[in-house]
Amino acid sequence: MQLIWNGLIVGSFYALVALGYSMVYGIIKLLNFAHGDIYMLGAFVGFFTLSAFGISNETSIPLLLVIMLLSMVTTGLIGVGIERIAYRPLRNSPRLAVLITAIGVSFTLEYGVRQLFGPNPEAFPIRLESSGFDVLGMRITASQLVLVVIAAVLMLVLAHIVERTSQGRAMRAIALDPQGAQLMGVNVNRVIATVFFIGSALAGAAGVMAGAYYGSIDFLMGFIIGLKAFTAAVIGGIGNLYGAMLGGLLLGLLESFGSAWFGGEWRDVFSFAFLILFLTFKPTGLLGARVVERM
Amino acid sequence: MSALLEVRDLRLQFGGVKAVDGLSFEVREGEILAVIGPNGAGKTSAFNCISAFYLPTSGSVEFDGNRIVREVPAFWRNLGLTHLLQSFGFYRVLPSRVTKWGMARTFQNLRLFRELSVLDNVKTAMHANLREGFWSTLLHTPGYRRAEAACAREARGWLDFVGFAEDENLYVTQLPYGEQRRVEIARALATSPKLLLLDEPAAGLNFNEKQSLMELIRKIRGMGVAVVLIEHDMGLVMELAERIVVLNYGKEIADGTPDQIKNDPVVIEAYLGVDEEEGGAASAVQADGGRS
Amino acid sequence: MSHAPRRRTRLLQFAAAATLVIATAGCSGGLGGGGSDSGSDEGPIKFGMLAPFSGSESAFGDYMKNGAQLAVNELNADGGVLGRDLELVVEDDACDATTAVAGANKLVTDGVVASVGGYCSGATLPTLPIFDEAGIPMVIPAANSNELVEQQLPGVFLINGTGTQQALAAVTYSEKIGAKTVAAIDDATAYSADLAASFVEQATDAGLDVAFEATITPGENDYSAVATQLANEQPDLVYWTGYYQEGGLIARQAKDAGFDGVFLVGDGSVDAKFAEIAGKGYTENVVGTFTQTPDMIDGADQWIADYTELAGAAPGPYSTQSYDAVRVMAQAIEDAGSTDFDKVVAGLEGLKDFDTFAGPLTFTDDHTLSGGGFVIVAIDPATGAFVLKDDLQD
Amino acid sequence: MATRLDHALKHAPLRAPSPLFDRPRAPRGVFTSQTGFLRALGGLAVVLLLVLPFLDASRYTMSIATSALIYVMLCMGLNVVVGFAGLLDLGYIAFFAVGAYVSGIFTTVLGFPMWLALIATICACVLAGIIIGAPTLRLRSDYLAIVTLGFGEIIRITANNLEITGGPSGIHGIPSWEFGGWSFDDGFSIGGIEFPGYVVFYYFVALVVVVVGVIGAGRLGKGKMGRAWKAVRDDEDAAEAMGINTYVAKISAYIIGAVWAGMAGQLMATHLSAISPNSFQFLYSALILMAVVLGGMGSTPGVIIGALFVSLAPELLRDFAEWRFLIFGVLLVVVMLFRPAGLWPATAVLPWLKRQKPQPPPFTSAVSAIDGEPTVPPSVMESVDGLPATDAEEGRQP
Repeated sequence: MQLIWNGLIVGSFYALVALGYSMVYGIIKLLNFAHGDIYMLGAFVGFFTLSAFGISNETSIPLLLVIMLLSMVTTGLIGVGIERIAYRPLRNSPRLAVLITAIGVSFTLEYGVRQLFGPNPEAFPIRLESSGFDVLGMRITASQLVLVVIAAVLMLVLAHIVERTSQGRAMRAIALDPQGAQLMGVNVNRVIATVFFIGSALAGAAGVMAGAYYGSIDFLMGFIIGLKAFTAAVIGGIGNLYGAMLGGLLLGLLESFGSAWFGGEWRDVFSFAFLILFLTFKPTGLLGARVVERM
Repeated sequence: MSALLEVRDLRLQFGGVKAVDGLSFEVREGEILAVIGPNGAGKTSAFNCISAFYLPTSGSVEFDGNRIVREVPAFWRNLGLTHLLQSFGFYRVLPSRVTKWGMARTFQNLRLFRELSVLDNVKTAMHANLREGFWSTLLHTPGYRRAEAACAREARGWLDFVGFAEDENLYVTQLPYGEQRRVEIARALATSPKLLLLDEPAAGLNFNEKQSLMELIRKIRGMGVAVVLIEHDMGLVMELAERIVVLNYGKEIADGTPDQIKNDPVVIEAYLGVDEEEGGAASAVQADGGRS
Repeated sequence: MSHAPRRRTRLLQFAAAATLVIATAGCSGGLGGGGSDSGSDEGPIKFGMLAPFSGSESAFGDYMKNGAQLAVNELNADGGVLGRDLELVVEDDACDATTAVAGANKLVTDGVVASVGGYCSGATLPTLPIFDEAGIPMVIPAANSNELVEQQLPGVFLINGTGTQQALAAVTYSEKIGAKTVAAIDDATAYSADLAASFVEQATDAGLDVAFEATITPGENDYSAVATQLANEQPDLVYWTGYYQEGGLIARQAKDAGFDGVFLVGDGSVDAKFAEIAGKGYTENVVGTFTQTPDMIDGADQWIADYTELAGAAPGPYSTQSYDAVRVMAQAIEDAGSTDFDKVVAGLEGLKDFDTFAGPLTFTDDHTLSGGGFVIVAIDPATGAFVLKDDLQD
Repeated sequence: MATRLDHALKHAPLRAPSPLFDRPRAPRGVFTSQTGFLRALGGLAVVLLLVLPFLDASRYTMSIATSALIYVMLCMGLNVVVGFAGLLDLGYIAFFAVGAYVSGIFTTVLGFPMWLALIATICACVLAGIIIGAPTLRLRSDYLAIVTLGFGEIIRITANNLEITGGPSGIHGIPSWEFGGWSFDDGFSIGGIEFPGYVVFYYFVALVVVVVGVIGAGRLGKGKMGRAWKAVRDDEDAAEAMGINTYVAKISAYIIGAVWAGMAGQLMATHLSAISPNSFQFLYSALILMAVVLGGMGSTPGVIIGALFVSLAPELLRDFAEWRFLIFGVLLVVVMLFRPAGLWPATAVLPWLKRQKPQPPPFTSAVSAIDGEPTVPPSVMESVDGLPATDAEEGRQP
């Protein structure tokens, strides 16, 4: 039981980050390596603003929400900027080029932050008080509940945007057939920018939440979770939002059980091995569209 | 004249779309066959199935005594493992194998190797019948040198054959469009085919280029190579083809000599009738694509 | 194509010719000149220090550098060594073997006569043969994996207590607080794994029953798995041998999960950041094994003042060890009366009760500390800093 | 002659009519032909490397020079995978690790001599290449990237947690090469010049890396196999249509890359005499990729330059160690944006040779006028002809 709950907690982080991955991939077929670092950036934006106001060891949830919104906007804009500067010029060039650029961006973000805040982990100023209580064999803390609720809300909002709004329709159109959408008068650049904004904002939010929940942030925190989030996106079927959410939670559970059985040091091995097997046998993921049989 | 290529009841389905729907025709040795039809008629899809790039939903394709479409045993099909098995190379023929059997093709939108020189593009096509091993390459043995020399000689021969006039060391992207078309045909020929599939070879060519293309195709047929071409340019087709197969909505609606086709009411109704508007627009689009 | 080999052979002949010419010319520093690696006999005596200044461990590099620099300054202030000034040459090892080897070779080339560096065991190991071959004695201030001395190279001395000794301190403390069951968690780095292993070993010998020994992957955030394990097994004491970042997280998550035993941490985690990361109310029963730091010793305020003046920051982990390393090495050279390898080694071996922060120092036969001088520290709720709790002397 | 030439080709039913006119032979000589110039350049480089120890034989110089050469070897290997075959491998360092660990274990734990370890290393790397490549090479380029990355991490973590690999502190005390009683560490002296062990080893590495690595990879890249790789990189479907089994081509490239990396790893293990897992982090995979991209994918001289830059830069600016990765990251982006083909592109033509190449004659038809227009992605074409855009795009572009 406890394992399941732990898995869900981690999974909700993965899911939030995976959503951004999945959206970006779905729309411009780009594996945005820098996405995990946006997550890290979100945490640091929160850290920076808070320490700028000299706040520390705060525990109020409203303040957390404010900060979260703030860094969501910031990271969103950063995401758009990255797309504009690094990715848009390369939209028609081979995938390899764009991928490498993405890696470059990721390095730049990570070590840029390292230069700004130093290599040592920082303690996040907002902490959620976490008095634990037991429910049917699981130990649940208030902070975990807050976390899950926020994550759920964000995902619902996203789902609404994609399903109901015209922007969302445009996104899906482009994902299906960019040229076609363009012919239909969709402003591709603007929609792609929107996608980057939303994706990055979600990652930023996840970053702040991670900071508040775990309490420690460092400039490499985005790397591993970026990989895991991608794994989650693939498992769920990349390009498919519900797939991303599902994949995130699934991966969380897998890891929780995996590290319980094989021991923590093998946890990454476990999830990567799983990813590889998965890709080998079902490259389209759980909810992914089935591609036509061809060579 | 026995049949070189035999297509029986070929079906290809993408989800709901029936791209090819029960197509059957055959190609005899050394003839020129044209496959025509409005856009979306599934011509290219059929080509892709014949050259084993797509795995058709059903039907059989036999080329020079080799079966190109393999049956997946019912057992696996029922288990729903068809896709998996075939993606791992079971119960299927790879296009490379088909090429080795002697079927070469060109692509609707030029698909040359952009970062290779013209000569290397053609050399690449001789991969299958070139005697070079790992060690001989590493050690530059005399055998390797001979193979390379022969390969280059052969490649130049083909370039001359298709009337390629530029410097063979240029990168294909430096060539004008017409020349790129020639190189692609030379490349296809270098695989020493018995059957040559040309997918809209005239797309985006000007009048003179079309003339020389027709001449070239006749020359190829003259070497005993059968040619199947998809083409929108009616003039070229009528002048060149000995037989014409007309597709519409993935179905074959007519099969006969140019004259028969010209006067076939079904064809006129389905195709030529709308040629003014649709065909025109269509060839415009094709021309666009040709420039990739 | 066909003429290619001929050209190449010609080139090689040319190469050979050129080589010979230059060889006979015998440039200085080149092979012909037989460039010597050993330090010169005039000018300042150079001490080399390899420490991480980039990479994840880079924080400790500065602590070590400043500590050593302070010692060098003091020694120079009262006349230097053998009448010559000391000079500290610092190189980055980034905790990475490749970088470390390059750095070590650079030090050797720069003509250092002694090495007073070494933080990461994994990066220090490959440098041993280099210094050994160049006849340079090493006093290693921080790195203390047992493998360092297993090779029994004559010139290798550890002045940071080895894992064995720290583990002993941990076990002693466990017995002292009457713990029955203990557990160990390491972060899969050389030193941490080493320490955890020898803790488990000694604990078993001491008759304590070891609930489990876990390893976590550093650099992540979620350690709920091991936290849950702690909550379920409920050992009286758990020994965390890794660094403070993961340490703080685990302490917090373990308590959230319902673990309420003693959380003992190794010296890698003894840092004020630990309390910050763990957060308020998560540090009551956190204690650490550590060699004494000046703020734990009466009358060391002056030293702290000096250090702070020099570094512009308060001393941190391994500042004192580095400080002592320089003084130990200098003393040995003074005793030996020269910088000759064998004499200096003899001098180091001959040191008797040399006064260091870790107490009187005498090297054992395997060139480690006799005592180790580990004490138990606890977190001061007010400042979050670690303060002396129990010197384990009784 | 002609008959022997024909024999060099397997029997093929259709033969080209012999060339109608003789095309001008490619010019030779150092400054009149590309290959000639590059060969001369290579020769010059070799000479300089041979001379280096006579100018400065200090341990530091020797050790960074050796590391630099090992990097060159490594990058040549990755160049085969990424540059020639267009397979983005983000876990390439894993093969390096396999090489280093296998040789380390064979020599220290099992006590074999180094030459046996070398053979074992090569076998192990071929095996690793197959194990990693076989299941994953069917994946699209970006999936492949992430999967290789995963493999890299798996190898590292495994090495970090196993007993035989010495756990986190790795393996130390790896012996140098020795033949009979004589080991490289002993060194030797010729004509009164003392050759210390590390210098001898430097020579050894220089020879192996420069000659075998560079020339070998270059030759493979020029031959039949190399053309197949490049074809797969440029257009997988077209390559398949040319009778190239793309899967075989890919995996061969992968295996060769693995072997090159393994040999480099073996040399590194001998050079450092100790190896530990944190020398094999993702960072280093990225660094090597960086070297290849920066120099110019598929271009031997470019990759060498890139390798030297990546390996020497951190040493030359040790004081800026902090900034190194930031700089690299920015460089990657900038290079991709402004010089996507790298510093010395594979398609580069020596400036003074450019003039000699006849430009295509002015073409007057409507077609060529729009020749230079941006590519219309194939998806349009396919969809026009009734195919969904998705499948036609699979794995087409690297």
